[in-house]
Amino acid sequence: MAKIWIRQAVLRALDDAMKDDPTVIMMGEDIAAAGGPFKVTEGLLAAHGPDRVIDTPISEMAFMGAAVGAAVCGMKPVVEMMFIEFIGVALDQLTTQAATMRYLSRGQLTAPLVVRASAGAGQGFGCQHSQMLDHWFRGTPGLKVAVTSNARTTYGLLRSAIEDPDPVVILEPRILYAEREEYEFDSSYRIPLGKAEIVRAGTDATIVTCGSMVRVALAAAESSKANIEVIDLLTLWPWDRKTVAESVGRTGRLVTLEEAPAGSGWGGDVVSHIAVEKFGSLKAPPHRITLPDAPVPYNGTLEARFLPSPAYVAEQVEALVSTNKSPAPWWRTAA
Amino acid sequence: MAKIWIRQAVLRALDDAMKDDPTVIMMGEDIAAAGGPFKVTEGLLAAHGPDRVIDTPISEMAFMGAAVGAAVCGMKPVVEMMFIEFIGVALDQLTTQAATMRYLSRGQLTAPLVVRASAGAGQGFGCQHSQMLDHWFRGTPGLKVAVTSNARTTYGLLRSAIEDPDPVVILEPRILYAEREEYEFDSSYRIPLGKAEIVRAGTDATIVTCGSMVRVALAAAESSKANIEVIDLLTLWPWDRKTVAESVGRTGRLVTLEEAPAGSGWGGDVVSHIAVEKFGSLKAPPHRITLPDAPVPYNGTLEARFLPSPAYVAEQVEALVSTNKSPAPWWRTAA
Amino acid sequence: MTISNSNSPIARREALQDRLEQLTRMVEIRAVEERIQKLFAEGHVRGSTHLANGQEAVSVGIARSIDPDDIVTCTYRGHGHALALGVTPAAVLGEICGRVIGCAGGLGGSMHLVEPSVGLLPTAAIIGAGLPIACGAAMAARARGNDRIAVSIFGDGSANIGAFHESLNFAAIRKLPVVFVCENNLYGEYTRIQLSTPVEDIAVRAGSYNMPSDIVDGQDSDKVAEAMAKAVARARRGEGPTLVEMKTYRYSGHSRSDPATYRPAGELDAWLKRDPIDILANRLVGENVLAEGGLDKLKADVRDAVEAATAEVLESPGPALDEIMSHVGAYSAGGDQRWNFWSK
Amino acid sequence: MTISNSNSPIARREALQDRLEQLTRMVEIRAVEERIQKLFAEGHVRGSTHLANGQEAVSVGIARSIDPDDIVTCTYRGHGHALALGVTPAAVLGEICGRVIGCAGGLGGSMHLVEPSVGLLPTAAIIGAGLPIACGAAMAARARGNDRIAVSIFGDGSANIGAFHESLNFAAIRKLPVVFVCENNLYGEYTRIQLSTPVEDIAVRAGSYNMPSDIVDGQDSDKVAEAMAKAVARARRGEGPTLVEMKTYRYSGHSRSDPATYRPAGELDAWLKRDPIDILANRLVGENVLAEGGLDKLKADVRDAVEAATAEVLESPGPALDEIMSHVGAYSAGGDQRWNFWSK
Ligand SMILES: Cc1ncc(C[n+]2csc(CCOP(=O)(O)OP(=O)(O)O)c2C)c(N)n1
Ligand SMILES: Cc1ncc(C[n+]2csc(CCOP(=O)(O)OP(=O)(O)O)c2C)c(N)n1
Ligand SMILES: [Mg+2]
Ligand SMILES: [Mg+2]
Repeated sequence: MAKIWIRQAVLRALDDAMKDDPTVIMMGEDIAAAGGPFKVTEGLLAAHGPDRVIDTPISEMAFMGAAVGAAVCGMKPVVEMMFIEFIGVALDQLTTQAATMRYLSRGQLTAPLVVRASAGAGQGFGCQHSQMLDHWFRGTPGLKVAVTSNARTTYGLLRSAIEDPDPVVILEPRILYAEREEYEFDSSYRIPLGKAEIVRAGTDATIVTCGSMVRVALAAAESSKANIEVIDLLTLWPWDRKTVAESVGRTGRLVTLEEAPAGSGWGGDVVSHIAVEKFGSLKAPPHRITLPDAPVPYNGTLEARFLPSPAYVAEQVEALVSTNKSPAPWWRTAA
Repeated sequence: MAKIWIRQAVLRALDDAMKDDPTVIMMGEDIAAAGGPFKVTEGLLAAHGPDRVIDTPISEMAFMGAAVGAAVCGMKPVVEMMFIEFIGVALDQLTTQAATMRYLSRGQLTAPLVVRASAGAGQGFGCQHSQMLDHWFRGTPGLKVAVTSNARTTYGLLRSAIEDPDPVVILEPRILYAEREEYEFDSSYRIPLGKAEIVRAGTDATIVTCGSMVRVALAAAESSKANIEVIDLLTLWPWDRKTVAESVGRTGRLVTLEEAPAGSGWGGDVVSHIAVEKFGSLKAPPHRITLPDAPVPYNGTLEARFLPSPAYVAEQVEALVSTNKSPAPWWRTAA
Repeated sequence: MTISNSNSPIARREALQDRLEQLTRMVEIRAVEERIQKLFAEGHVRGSTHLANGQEAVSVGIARSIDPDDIVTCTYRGHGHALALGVTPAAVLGEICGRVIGCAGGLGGSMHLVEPSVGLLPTAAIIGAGLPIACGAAMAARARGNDRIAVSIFGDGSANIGAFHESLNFAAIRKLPVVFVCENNLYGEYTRIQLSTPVEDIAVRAGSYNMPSDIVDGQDSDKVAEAMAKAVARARRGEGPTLVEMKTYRYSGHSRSDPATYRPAGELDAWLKRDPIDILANRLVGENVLAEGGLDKLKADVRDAVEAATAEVLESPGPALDEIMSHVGAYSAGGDQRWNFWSK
Repeated sequence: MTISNSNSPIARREALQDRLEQLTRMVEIRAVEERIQKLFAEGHVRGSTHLANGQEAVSVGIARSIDPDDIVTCTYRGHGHALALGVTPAAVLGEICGRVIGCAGGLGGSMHLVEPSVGLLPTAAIIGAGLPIACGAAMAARARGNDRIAVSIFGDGSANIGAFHESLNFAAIRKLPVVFVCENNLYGEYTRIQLSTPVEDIAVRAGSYNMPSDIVDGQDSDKVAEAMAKAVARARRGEGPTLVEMKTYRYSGHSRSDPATYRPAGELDAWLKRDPIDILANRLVGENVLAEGGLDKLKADVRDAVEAATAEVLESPGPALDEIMSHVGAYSAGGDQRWNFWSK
């Protein structure tokens, strides 16, 4: 097995998809000639040519909308939003146009496009370039949202997204791009959208998480006295209720670990569903570990505190397991 | 007490705010000379002049952003988004620029603007003009979101929003504009942002709702065998945890009634919070009544089914109260 | 006059090469718009609806100049365009009345007409949304090695939204086969163009993109067709997009209940004197295609046909309840029923 | 050369009326940019940072032409503008190093500089965001019955985003006192302007809004100031906005780690021959403001001052942990500490 950078998994997924399906095209700012601001599209232009790997002007609405039009007319556009915040100037095309295409044509037309975006915090990009923002998309009828967590899930989710007959958003935690890990490519490998994975078995509590927080949860579980099960949710919408419910059925405790403030995090929906499904059978209240309700700070010490660390997660889960009460987050007591 | 149209409550709030504070200005499409597409700004131009009541080109980014700039520089802009969907082309200015202004200046600058928008379904405007979309804003650090439900709450929330030192989104259920009700204006009346109201006392279950669903909940409660308490949440972010928790503490059952699909509704956050706070003391699982996960249909019969009716809500709550189990929504069984 | 009775959108579209049919279609559009107004009053129409009476020459002039294979995006003010492109009166009226017979089965409503077989994508209710989508359709055509083009129709007011600018720039830099058609009817909602737009001609904006443009008498369907033919040919030759501005006028207010009191006295009357139907009818008399006074008979015939379509619509049921959940994603659709633009 | 040592942004700004200080400030900007590059290599800078060396004449030319009361919005490529407007080297370097001494207390970082006392709103990291905000600032100035103006600075690549179009149209139709300054440095990230923009001069786009425009040699700070003075005067007279295009060039890549290999051979060298610092220095020698060879001494002095500021920054602590929650809303801020632009 070879070690690769996670950004190479993106590249490999895109390259393989373009080889397998001539209708796949890419659009984005500096993805072609420059190989991408994060080098995840390096070499695609040379391999597939300028008609399929397309540098766009700084016009998110134009190329997001062009992806909708191309998708409706039989192409498979993959759009890169360099930082997910940039879709703030073009959200309409995705959530209002692409997502309603099938409905407004009674199933005759669809917009099978993929929006890939780097997302999340941890590298000092400041508060306008460090959010996950999945809440802008999650729960939009007709749209799917998934988050990658390592090389394997990056490859598996991207391939599935590109093959999906409906629009899909793939959020790629930017901080992972420069991580190296062992990974053997298998070009037939797919992760079905809507399926979660148990990435660590445990008995005391289930942490449901996604993205770069999966590593944090695993590290917390390794170091913790509690025996923690970790689920990588992978697809945030529609999410895998069955896998989560079964796990929580076994462990009796649900913890969500979210890279988002509580007010917009996906954990609300997960907890609200499981609280119903497992009513009366949980050992402890469901518990959400989220970001504080504040913009992402630039300073490194602050940003490191802002994001849940393995130690903090372990501490929170241990408190939950040992007291069966929800521990308070650090920032209420801190302020 | 005089009967008024609810749209007049909007108008009165805006007019009074402009009289009381010379820095209040309005911007939007056809709000001035034409008096507004829904006639909620009729007469304001004549009363306050074209420098304060401003018709804009069809340029949501420009006037949303101009509101940010004017707010930072000491004005109190009130922006009308005719239909809340239109902010899909301008979201950045609100959630990324306005909401971070205070943070990025360490408290020296703020953007105390109000975005008012008509929202919601029920009148056959089709799926691109019928959503609530509060999930685009809710949980954004630095931004508040409230929903009006009648003449009184319209007046009280709008006045508070305009006086707030930070940016606020006010969603006005469009379907209410043409409702008439008894209402006595009191120009000093305010509803503090962040406070919910118990609008009907009951003992068997607490329905937490907002917007045009408040009427539905009240009608359901009237007709129901169950003794239902109804809370108008009013502010969706930050929401009033205390009032909801106390009510559920009394009734032992929580039902959220949301005009949104489950994946994006505010009920996830409410249920996840209350499930923790009231863990072990609830008589029944928390229950969410939401829209189906589908675009809003145009046809009247379908749209009426799509939206929770008083009869459906009563049926759901009665099932919850009598069985202490979560009843299934209609659409799973229907499809 | 039998052509109009065809129920096939493609046949209706192809028929537009016929001179008389061009006039007939304009008369049909007018009649359908008038019937919609009435249906609204009768309580059959929900939400809002945006008539385009007065702008019929633009619709028919465009439709006769492009192939059924070409892709069209347009706005909520799309009844006329849909009819011109080939959608039947019953499918248009049916959609507006929310019936199964409607082109979107009653799920979309007046702002969302659609007919893939003649290239009409779902009309968008968000200003500017159709322009980038047309760029994408043009990209698809080029990628398929095909000489299809895309046409995007929008209003003068829409020329102030960001998507207009981004789309024209995007299409120009990529030399996409798109024709941008601005229907300048002098108003965006209740606002006269001078109050929102500091230039008189939207066409000048093409200069920002080094793009050719044209200003056209939108009341004369032959002039519309002529300008379109030039722009379409240029696009098909791979030379890139054109911005074509149609000077036109809507006789009605912006939407159903708008009495249009914001218009200066005499303005409507002046435009009525250049009615697009009269202009073409007179010309067809000259061409010996239409008998002197034949317009009245034509109008009566069309009105009867529209009345028949209306009756059919009003007998059509609404969509079944399970339609609510049936077209959200592939999972809900019971198999892939997608239109393949490339199967022809 | 004592002027630069002032720690008051306002005093620094007012000092820019002095000829020698104009040169000194350009030298300072260059020195700060170079120091940032080094701080980056030394591991003191997180995220990304966007240098503007080569563009100093634009920054200083703008800053000397407007009042400290005027409002400025600009982008992440804002170090030079911030320094020119009066923000101190320590406040700029401090922000970029995430220290309390930074102009946003280390919460914002390189892309988010701010200084209300000289009219600098937080620089925006989203392309196009600053243009409509400047329109709003101009509206506020007019509403206050004040002759302040707003300036919005953005790049050539940003002229393709929707907000550019909407803002210029909005400002033109309302005759707002705004000056739109496009720094055309020929690249947007790694993309040469010809590949994204079908016109050579962004200035031609003013025609879409019936707005005057100007094309300026951005390497000559006097030419920049001259063009700005005209546009500013027009704005103050209430005659509306102007689009001013500065032809300039960034010597570095787009951001920290970009080696800028996409540039044609010789291009950088050609621009280096018209270095803005040299151009002004030579002129000041002619004006007897600077001694022959005085530039070297000036550079050394400024470098020392920047080194001192850097030392101060590196001794400054990072923000306290509770700063995370202290500036989210009024409720978290412990009282209203807001800047009042109108108290002066
Ligand atoms: C983004 C957005 N903003 C505003 C509207 C509301 N709106 C609908 S039609 C219209 C006027 C459009 O004018 P124009 O482009 O001239 O087209 P016309 O209606 O005259 O055909 C407006 C502002 C919208 N649908 N979408
Ligand atoms: C909406 C949005 N899209 C893309 C980006 C990424 N981005 C940052 S700088 C830049 C290039 C801008 O070029 P230009 O306007 O010429 O300014 P310059 O950097 O040359 O000063 C891009 C594409 C962004 N910040 N915001
Ligand atoms: Mg118009
Ligand atoms: Mg540039």
